[in-house]
Amino acid sequence: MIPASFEYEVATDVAHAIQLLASSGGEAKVLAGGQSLIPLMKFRLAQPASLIDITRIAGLSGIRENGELQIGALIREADLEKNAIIRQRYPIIADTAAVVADPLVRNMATIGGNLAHADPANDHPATMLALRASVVAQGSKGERVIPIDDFFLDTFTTALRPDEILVEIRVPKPAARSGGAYLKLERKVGDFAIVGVAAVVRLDESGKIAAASIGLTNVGLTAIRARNAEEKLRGQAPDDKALAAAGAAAAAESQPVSDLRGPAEYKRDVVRVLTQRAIRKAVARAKGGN
Amino acid sequence: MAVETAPAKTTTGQKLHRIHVVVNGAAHDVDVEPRTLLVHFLRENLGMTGTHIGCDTTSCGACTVLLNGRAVKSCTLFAVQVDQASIATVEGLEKDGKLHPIQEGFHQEHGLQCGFCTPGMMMTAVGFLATNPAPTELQIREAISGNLCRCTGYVNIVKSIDYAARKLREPAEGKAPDVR
Amino acid sequence: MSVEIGGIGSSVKRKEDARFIRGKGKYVDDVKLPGMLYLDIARSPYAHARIKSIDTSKALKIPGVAAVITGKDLVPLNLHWMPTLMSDKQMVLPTDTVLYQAQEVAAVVATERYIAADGVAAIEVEYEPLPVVVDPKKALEPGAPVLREDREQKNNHIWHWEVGDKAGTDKAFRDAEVVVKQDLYIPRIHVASIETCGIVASWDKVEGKLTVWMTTQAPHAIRTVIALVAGHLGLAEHKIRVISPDIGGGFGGKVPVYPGYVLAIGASVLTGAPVKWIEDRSENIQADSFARDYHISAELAAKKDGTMQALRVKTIADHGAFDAAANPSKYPAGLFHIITGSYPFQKSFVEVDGAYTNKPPGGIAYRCSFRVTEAAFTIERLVDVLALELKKDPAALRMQNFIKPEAFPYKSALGWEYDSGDYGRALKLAMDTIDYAGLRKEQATKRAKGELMGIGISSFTEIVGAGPSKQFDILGIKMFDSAEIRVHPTGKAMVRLGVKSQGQGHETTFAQIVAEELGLPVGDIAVEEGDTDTAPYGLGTYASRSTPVAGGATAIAARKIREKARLIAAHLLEANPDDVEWKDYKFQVKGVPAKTKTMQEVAFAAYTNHPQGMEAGLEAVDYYDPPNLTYPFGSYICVVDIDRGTGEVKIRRFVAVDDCGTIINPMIVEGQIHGGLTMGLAPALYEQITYDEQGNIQGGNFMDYLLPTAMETPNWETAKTTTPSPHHPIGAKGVGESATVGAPAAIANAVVDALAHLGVRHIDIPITPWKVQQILKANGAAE
Amino acid sequence: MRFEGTLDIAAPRDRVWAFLTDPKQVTTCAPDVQSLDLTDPTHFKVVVKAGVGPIKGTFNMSVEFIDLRAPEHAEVLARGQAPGSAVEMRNTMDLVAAGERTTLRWASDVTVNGMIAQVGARLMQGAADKITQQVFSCIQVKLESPASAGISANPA
Repeated sequence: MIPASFEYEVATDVAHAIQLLASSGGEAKVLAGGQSLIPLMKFRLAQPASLIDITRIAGLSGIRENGELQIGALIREADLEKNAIIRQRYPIIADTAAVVADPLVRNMATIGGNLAHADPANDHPATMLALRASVVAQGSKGERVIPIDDFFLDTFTTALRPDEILVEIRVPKPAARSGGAYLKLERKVGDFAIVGVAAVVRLDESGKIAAASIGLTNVGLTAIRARNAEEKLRGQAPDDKALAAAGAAAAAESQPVSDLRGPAEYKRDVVRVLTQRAIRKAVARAKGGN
Repeated sequence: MAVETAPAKTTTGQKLHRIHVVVNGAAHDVDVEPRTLLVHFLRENLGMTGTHIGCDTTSCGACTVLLNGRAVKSCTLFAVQVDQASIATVEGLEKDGKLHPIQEGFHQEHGLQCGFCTPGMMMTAVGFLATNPAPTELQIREAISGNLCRCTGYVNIVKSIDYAARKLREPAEGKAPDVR
Repeated sequence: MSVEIGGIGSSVKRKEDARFIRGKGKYVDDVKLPGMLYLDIARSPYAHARIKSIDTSKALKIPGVAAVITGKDLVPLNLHWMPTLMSDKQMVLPTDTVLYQAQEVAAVVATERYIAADGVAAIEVEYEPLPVVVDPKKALEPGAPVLREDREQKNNHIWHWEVGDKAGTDKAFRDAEVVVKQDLYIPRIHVASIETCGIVASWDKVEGKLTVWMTTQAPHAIRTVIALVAGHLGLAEHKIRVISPDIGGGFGGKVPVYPGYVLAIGASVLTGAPVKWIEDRSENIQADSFARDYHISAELAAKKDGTMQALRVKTIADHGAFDAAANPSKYPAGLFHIITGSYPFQKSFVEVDGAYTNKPPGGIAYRCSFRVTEAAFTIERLVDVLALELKKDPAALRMQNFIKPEAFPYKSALGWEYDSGDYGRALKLAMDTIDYAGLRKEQATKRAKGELMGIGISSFTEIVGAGPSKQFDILGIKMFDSAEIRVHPTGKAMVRLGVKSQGQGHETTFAQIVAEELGLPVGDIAVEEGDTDTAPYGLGTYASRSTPVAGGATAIAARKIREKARLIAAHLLEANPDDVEWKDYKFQVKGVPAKTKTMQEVAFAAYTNHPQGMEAGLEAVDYYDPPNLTYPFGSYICVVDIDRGTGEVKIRRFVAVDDCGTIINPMIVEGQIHGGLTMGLAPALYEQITYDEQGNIQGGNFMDYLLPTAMETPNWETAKTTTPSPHHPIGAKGVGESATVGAPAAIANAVVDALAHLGVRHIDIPITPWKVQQILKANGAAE
Repeated sequence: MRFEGTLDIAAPRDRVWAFLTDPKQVTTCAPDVQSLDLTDPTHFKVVVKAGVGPIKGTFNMSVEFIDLRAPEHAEVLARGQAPGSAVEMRNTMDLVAAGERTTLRWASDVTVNGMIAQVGARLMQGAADKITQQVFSCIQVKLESPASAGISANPA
């Protein structure tokens, strides 16, 4: 498997990357970890005229908690998974990073790439939907913050303009009595999800669910939110009945297709099951458990 | 010591890129075509054939090398991306005629059969043990879940890595057996 | 056994490891010759289409492209086709019709690998799609499109093969108290060795000599095939050298000749330069020979008390576009008639029909001796179906029926003569090791709580070591194998063999046989294989035949040396040869322990002081024609837990008791079993290749062809019994494939057992989570 | 894969017919046309670039009008290849006049073979659906835009 020829440019800083992108006429692709793009290029399913390597841009791989969580787009999955802030305060992100592809891929792959590639089978999109995150883009017209709900337009298609790069992901600070979890079912370790479910819940003082948000992996043209399921949970005690209703709602609003990862009907049912399990785990974490 | 190798040709008109890369401690300055995969750079440009190609889809890990100490799949990496970086391959494991504990482990615990996945497995293990010197069996299994082996059923690979972990933790007791 | 010399029975660490752990193995892709060109292949996107035109002009314009070869270019050389191992006609490059997706259509030869790939992308082929047939049952229906227009027979039926007593079996079924019937589909799978296939072909025009480095499990047979196929081009067998260097796993996939090999040889002859072809993983899975693809309908007749009486099996074998199975010539369905397994059926009848479809050709083994997994899986599943029908414990039903130890040698209803066995002992050991009774109790408790746990047994009988020359040949060449041993003056030995290791550890185990027979330390014995210029002729390594056949040759060649050595020893000891015996790895004058000569002393004398009238030197060759096959066996028990929410199957424990006769190296045998079990797990739960209606392959790369990782693979537990083969020189039976043969049924039986209370009797492999979930949903047992 | 739809186009049937059966006009709605080569009135070759996101192929398509019953029924067979892959689209279009408007009922049977079908199977349905929808909505837009009246009045 040999990729077609292309030009290669190293972006020295964000402005340089934007300039290179803007002057490419839409024929360039941004190269970060390359773990999704390079396989496509080796199949010659993707044949970009040039690659703009942004991995040498300084300052895009930090993790800061500054009122909100700011994750540099270039942080590698392996570093994300091991990061102390992430592990202690955002275990759902650690859950997610830990199941992206395999450990070797995670040593290269970046969170920014996982989101910007906008593969509905990627894991971070659902988690970021559940976390109500936003994405920071920089382009020739400056910086803008894109709410995650507006980011994924279609398969492989995001709201990023042709001259924009994703530089940061922002996640709201976890509220008191909140917790989240990401669960993924895969055919074998390292595979894309058959189904993935990200759930974040906030409990009120009585232990009822004050708010829930749920993202689903690989059951639609993009990662999708299970809004009806979120609605079903609001104000409910997190008992089996409420979870079952949420699971059923999430299953109903998922849009899986039949493929080598199973029939659509099966995937819908797994959405139902994993939604309940993810909520259960999120509730446990909201109560201070693991 | 810098080793100069002949510039790679490109017949497709692509600009060549001069990269500086340290492989197993030796510096190389080489002109490469942007699309040259790291695994081909190592095997073809540098003649280091210990790193293998098994799948082309980032699935099997036969091509695993260490990039600045981290295990990565060299078939999913362009050589231009490793400019200024340090690469470690299987050829660099043995130092001064002494086997690396991971090599010893694979031999002692029968962790290899056809040997094709072995270099990638060992490099993954070396990268992993640097971050987790005292792993459990499950952690070892997770760590090698990006490396496929068709011969061994993994049981003895897990034992081999555990052998190396123990050996690396107790360097004083170590004495490399002769396998020549 | 002597630990000091590293003879039979000792876990000697492998000699071959030294190079592999240093990255110094020499595989085909590591061969680089001056001026070498690279070959890449353009393949058909269609499963069935007429080639209207091939435009190579754009490819030829790419700087560095040396040549483009199409089928039409090969016709004048008569190289556009080649015979398969089953003597079918396989196209090297088709001239008019493509018959499966990924079929070779044209080859590009270029100065660099990357440029060859560019050339392939630049080839333009115009196709006219034709109707596609992917289902062998439909292929055999009247009116189905005829796929092989080159055949006289105008349908898709390849052959019909049957064995057994049809009338007697039918009568037994008519008279039976109980009959169970089960349809099973054993899907298409692929060996997917981590090293793909490849070749470096180097034609020396001046000398008229062709040297090829090739990923082959059978270098000698390949040499003969090349000589037969390309003899008209001036290639003569004495000037063909096939080198099979280190091989990164074979499992049967490196037995056949693939078009890429022929193209590289042709390209080298054409260009005068060495040519390398290394396939990529997609090509490997999509175009190289597949395994299995058997549609089986099996029936078992029994008495109400569980006594098994008769077995009747009807099978359709999907061979794809060409019958490229790697079977002994007389057996188009391989040794499938080992299907009576470990049970003394009175009557049995088996029939198999081969069919052509628009799928890649093949029918090779996947780490199993010729269709033996198909057989073992069928009978071991069917026994469980009978157990369910009779509401009997599957272990008890097996114990009740096993062929008894005193019945060996045992003649099966389908004509095999089993050499030795003690099936009950193996099953009992497996049950004791895993605490079968305790597991059954646990299962009852869990079932009451709605939890799903299953226990599965497989008590298989293998058939390996092909084979006796009266029955076994491949393309007419009898299936003997050979060993040549030379003991050098200083007491070091060189062993050359006709087989070829692909990871089995031959450099160690064959040295151990010689060490045992000659009393030389294992470290003093070098084993060399895979170079047809130096090794004696042999049929190669597959079907677990190295130990049973080449192992026999090695032992006998060593004994020939020992016999000559005894005469030399007598000469040195100034004793009558009849008074000299081989004792404790030395020659000794009977009753005089002080008067001994070591093999080293004798070896030196063989070159410096041999008896007058005797030839100097200490060498022997043996071409071993085994008197019978060997019949390894085992009993496996698997415990699974099932997730009621997702349908996932998790293997909790797996105990494998194997009996492969005498064990040469326990460490290596255990490693073989671990690997074999994993290749049994793979098709049971994960691997398969399917095709959509247009013949698009699904599962054609490692993203979708699911080799188990260390996370899916359980921590295999092994144990053994030892029942030597009575006819083998060292009593060994072979072990490389037993576990792959035996494991799938144990896993499938465990899953069915977990769901049996829901009325489940069978689930086709691979048992995916969605198949399980569908059953759970249908029975209200899902979470 | 089968896709279908009905368009209510604010243009007279003759003009819709002329547009749909004129290679030069109808290919303005094909995705990213690289070149167009007319063989005869019912056969043409067109090179298009199509895909989703970074996955893009250049397809050499041979197109044939296989059943033309002016002005109400047209059937078009487009067959083509990208390296390693092949695609076939069989489009039927039925036109019903409704005064100055036209109802276009279309159906497209798409089969994909080779690499794209193997590797991109999980994405194919969505991508093919989207591309087909884009083609037909483009046809509507072009026919309803004032500029199109001029083009179709002088078919090539």
